[in-house]
Amino acid sequence: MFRYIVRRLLQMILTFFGATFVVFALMFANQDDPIQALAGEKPVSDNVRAVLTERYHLDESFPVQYWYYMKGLLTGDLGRSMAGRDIGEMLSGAWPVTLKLSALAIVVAALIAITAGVWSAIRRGGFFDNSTLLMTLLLLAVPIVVLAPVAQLVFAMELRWFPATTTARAGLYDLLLPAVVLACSVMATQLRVTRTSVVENLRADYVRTARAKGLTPRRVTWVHVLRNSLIPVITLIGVDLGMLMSGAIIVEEVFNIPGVGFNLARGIRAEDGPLVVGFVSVLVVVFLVVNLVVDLLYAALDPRIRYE
Amino acid sequence: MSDTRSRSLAGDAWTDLRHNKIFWASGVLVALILLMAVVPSLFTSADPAVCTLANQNQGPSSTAWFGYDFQGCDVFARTVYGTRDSLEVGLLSTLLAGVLGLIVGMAAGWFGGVVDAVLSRLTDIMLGVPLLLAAVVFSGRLSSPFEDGVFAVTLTLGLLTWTAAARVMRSAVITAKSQDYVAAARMLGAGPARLVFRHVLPNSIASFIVVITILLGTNIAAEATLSYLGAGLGGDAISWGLQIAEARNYARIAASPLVWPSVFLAVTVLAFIMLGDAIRDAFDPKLR
Amino acid sequence: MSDVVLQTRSLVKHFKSRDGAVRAVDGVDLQLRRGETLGVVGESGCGKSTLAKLLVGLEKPTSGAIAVRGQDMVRLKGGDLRRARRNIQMVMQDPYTSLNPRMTVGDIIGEPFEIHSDVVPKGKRRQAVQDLLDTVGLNPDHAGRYPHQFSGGQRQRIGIARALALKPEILVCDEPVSALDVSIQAQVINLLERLQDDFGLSYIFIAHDLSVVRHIADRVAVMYLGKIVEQGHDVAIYDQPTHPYTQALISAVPVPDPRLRGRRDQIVLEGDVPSPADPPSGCRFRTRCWKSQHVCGEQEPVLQIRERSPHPSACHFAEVRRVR
Amino acid sequence: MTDIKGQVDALPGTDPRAPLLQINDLHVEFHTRDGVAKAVNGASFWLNPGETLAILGESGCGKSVTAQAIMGILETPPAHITQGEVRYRGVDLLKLPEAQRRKVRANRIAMIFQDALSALNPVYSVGFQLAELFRVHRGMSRGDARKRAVELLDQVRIPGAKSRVHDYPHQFSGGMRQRVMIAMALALDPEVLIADEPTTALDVTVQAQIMGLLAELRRERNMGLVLITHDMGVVADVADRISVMYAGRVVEEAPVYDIYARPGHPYTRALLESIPRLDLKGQQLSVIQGLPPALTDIPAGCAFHPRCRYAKDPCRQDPAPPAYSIAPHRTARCHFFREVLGE
Repeated sequence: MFRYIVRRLLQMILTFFGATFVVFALMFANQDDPIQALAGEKPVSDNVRAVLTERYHLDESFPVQYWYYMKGLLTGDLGRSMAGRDIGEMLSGAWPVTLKLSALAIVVAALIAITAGVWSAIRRGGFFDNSTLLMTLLLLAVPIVVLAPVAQLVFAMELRWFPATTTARAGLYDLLLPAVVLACSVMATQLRVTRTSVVENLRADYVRTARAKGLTPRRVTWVHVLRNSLIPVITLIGVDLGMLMSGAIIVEEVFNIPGVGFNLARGIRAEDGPLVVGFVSVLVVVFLVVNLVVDLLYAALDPRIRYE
Repeated sequence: MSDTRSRSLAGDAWTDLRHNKIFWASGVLVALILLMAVVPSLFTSADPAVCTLANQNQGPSSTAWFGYDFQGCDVFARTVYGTRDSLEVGLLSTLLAGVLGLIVGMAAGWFGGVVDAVLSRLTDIMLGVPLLLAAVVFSGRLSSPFEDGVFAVTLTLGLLTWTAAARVMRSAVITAKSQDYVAAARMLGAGPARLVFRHVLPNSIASFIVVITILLGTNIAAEATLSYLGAGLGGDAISWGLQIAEARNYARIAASPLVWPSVFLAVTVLAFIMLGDAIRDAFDPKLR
Repeated sequence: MSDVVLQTRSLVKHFKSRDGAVRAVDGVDLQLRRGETLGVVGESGCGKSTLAKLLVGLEKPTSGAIAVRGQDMVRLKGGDLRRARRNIQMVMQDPYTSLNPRMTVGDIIGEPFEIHSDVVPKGKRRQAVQDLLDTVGLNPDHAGRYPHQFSGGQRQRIGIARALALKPEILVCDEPVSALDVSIQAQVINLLERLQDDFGLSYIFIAHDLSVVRHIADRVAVMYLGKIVEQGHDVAIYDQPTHPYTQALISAVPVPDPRLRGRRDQIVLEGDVPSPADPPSGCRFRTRCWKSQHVCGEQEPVLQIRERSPHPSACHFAEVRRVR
Repeated sequence: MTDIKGQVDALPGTDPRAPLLQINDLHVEFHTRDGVAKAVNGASFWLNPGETLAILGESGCGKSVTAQAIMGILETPPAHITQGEVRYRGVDLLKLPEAQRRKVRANRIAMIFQDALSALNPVYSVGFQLAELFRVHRGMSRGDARKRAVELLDQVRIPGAKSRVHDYPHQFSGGMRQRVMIAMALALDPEVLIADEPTTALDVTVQAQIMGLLAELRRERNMGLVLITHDMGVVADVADRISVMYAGRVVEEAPVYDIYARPGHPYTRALLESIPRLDLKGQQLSVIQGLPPALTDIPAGCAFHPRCRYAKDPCRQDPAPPAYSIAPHRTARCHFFREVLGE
């Protein structure tokens, strides 16, 4: 177990440096004239140019710039956005509502995906199974850019069941519609993986043993099969966080939720390079940490890993 | 054993596919979409670039089946013409991702050891950056607002989405490599090229094809998402994502400019995912 | 000694693992003569399958030598090695995984000719494949079929045909019948015996089923934890075993004759085989042996003819005991 | 112990004088994509307390399916029991409601499987999996159940039972895992134990240990043991009676001594002759030509006729040969059993 944790930690550190390097390199490769980009379409005076060059270390070589970037990231100093605001402060102001939104989305997605997945696996080939299969197909096919505006139009504007937009202090109910939309982006794969995994496990020999022990079908499914089946699903939930982050950009933008994604979307529209890179870097770190936690959870579920 | 015809696994899969309604439905859809991308003028005589503000937000009519949008452009024409850029980005980026994934996955799986360790870490790193986040940083629109962005978005998606294909290929190659028939060929003195192309590749390609088919769908969706955010196609490009982004603000006044590109996008993605599903079922019937 | 076709000297294979070296094969000397069958028996983990892979070149030995007709296979390189390897082929255990499912049977059996293109000229390969199918008792017209259209026993015949394609002198059979049902086993064993007579083949026959080995083998080597503990003619091993492990192994095999029930000298061993990554000092069998004494932990017994063992036995206290 | 069982799991209608287990004309079909596979086509046999009945046959003969049908753990669909009776002490288990059927499992009839590694749940400790039986069937507390689990591991002679109870299946060796399976099967003192190829995956020296343990436990508890195997050596060593199965039918049933001395069905005879024997060394083994039939396409008449050297015209026509009584306690489904016996 200890060995496993240490190995995963070392791996994460490596991935952290690699991933942030990728983000930085992408940005670096992408800029022809970052100052002009910063200023938009206005002409830039030499004076301003000099100040900006100084502030963003633009005259330095790639490794030196990368060094400044890493130093900033590790000390929590993300610099200033094009509009002159402190990116760190913007983030700390934005994250609570995003956290609430994504936590809600994860719970909604996992609850529905796991229960429906187990059910359709047990009744495979039945009506419920076929309709969930159809539903997952539709969910997979409808990207969040389609789902979010349409859901807003139908459920918030026309039917008025939910508020169309929210504030930073949104309650759980206010966030429910965007959270469900967000959940939809990951629910289908989670459901399918759960179903496949349960189907496979229902065929396993140990299920036969459990039945031969005279256990009720309910106990066989929810005690014996479920824990084995959850192992791949848990991993997926970690990976899906990336999908959720991407989805949050759209959902927060559509529903006007002033969270991380909302700011990021505005940054993208405003072509605010420092803001985008700063936000993305932090999100990447969060993603990696969550996946580390997921891997540890994995070990808790599967003794074969714990005792390897 | 009763029939004397010889049946290969691929042959079996094909027999299976021929009887699969989902395969035919998605196949016909894909063919139709491809046709629409290649010769859009077959489907509409209207010019998508000709917009008259006088037609602003007009409802559907016999000349413009889906009505006109806020700019007074023919929604149907724009939606049909939008197929081309969407598919171009989807196909080319998937091709790029497929080639990268195939090479990386095969190399990691076949050579193992240090090569595998390095390539697997690289894959991990790429997976450590969620697709859309990396794409918004990289994609051309951040710095060059005046091009149509097809090349930039294709490159971005291609470079960022090979990981899934590589992982699948790697594990398939590792499984195939350790099979006894590979050992048997090696024992006969077969060289690495024969082992890889005659024994390992044919036995590991099926799951790769499935992943690629599904990736095609998701990359088309990713393009729309990027375009929607303003980090994808732009300039004079026509994209479903752009259409959705524009139409959203006027959705309560005119829903059709929002709905139709959405439907086309969803149907396209659906067609490719269903095709991938059907192929998977044919190659791996035990999981049905 | 000119009729010795295969000889190994101090053959060693260690695998690296996290817990140190796994000593899969740890100093094996054996000889195989022309037309002879050497049976290798032992329980899982004793190293018999690794030995087979070493012999046919699927694994590289850590040390030691393998001589085929006097040529050291470990030192040969390039074309010489390829030519030398033709002489020693293998029949694998699992008829389901040893044939490429995407190739027709004709392609599978013909593949050796494509790799060694000088053996059979291109125009005659089709005929050669059909002859091979006929030799192993399959319908030559079925060359166009795929492996999954055949039963386990038929697939094992395909594997044998492939191994025979290059006209080797030596066949290493690694558990060739253990995946098959009893009635099919007999068919394959008969085929192997017939081929041996027809082509003058020499067999290394590796199996865990002692009665099959007794039927087919002229000489038998018993392996335990990477070493040969006893070696001799089949009669010597089965009727006058001198190593305690051999005795326990033979006595544990059930005899298909209910009249012998309760009248056999049965030795039931305690415990499991120790890990080959950390074998016991001295004699490796001492942890499960009822004869074990102080000297067994101190001094490793050499495989040799002893005072009370007329054939080579690696036990300080070797002594004939009839166990059945 | 018996009175506890009486209270907890009373099974109405049992007759102490009836045979412990009696299978009558059992038919099981599988509905597959290639058609209906008739896995069991009228299997019949019985079992007395303290007795070992071996069901002998090659892969695909229906012996495992029969065992699972007795236990009631066949997956339905695709499997369907279309006909027959499974009587335990006179009660037809196939007619019992599922809740009562469940109480028969593990309490009255228990089963062990071939591959103990996959038959044990990988994510729970063996202690949990053992204790589960006492908690579910006996309503014991966690602590008491755990105590009983340790006792059981001790009974099947697992060294250091007290600490090993916390271990997971993958931490045991093959032989030890099969002991855990046996402990689990015996936990609730069943009267019938069905062992499906219990030693096939094990080495011979370990096989000897496990068979010895099974024989001892059977004697101590006066259990009926149904041993399902393809190994004629193991059968000769432990069985009292044998039922030989071919293509889903019991083709011959006889006491063990008789069957090895004078087989009454051509299939049994051919099987026995195909075992390598010392006195026949250097000779060809006698073989059974051809292959067992596909279960979707079983030949008319006697299913063995295409491979049989005694086959004549009546064998090729329906109905299949009846179970001729060829001697006291012996039956064989062959029209020409006299020839086979060598009379």
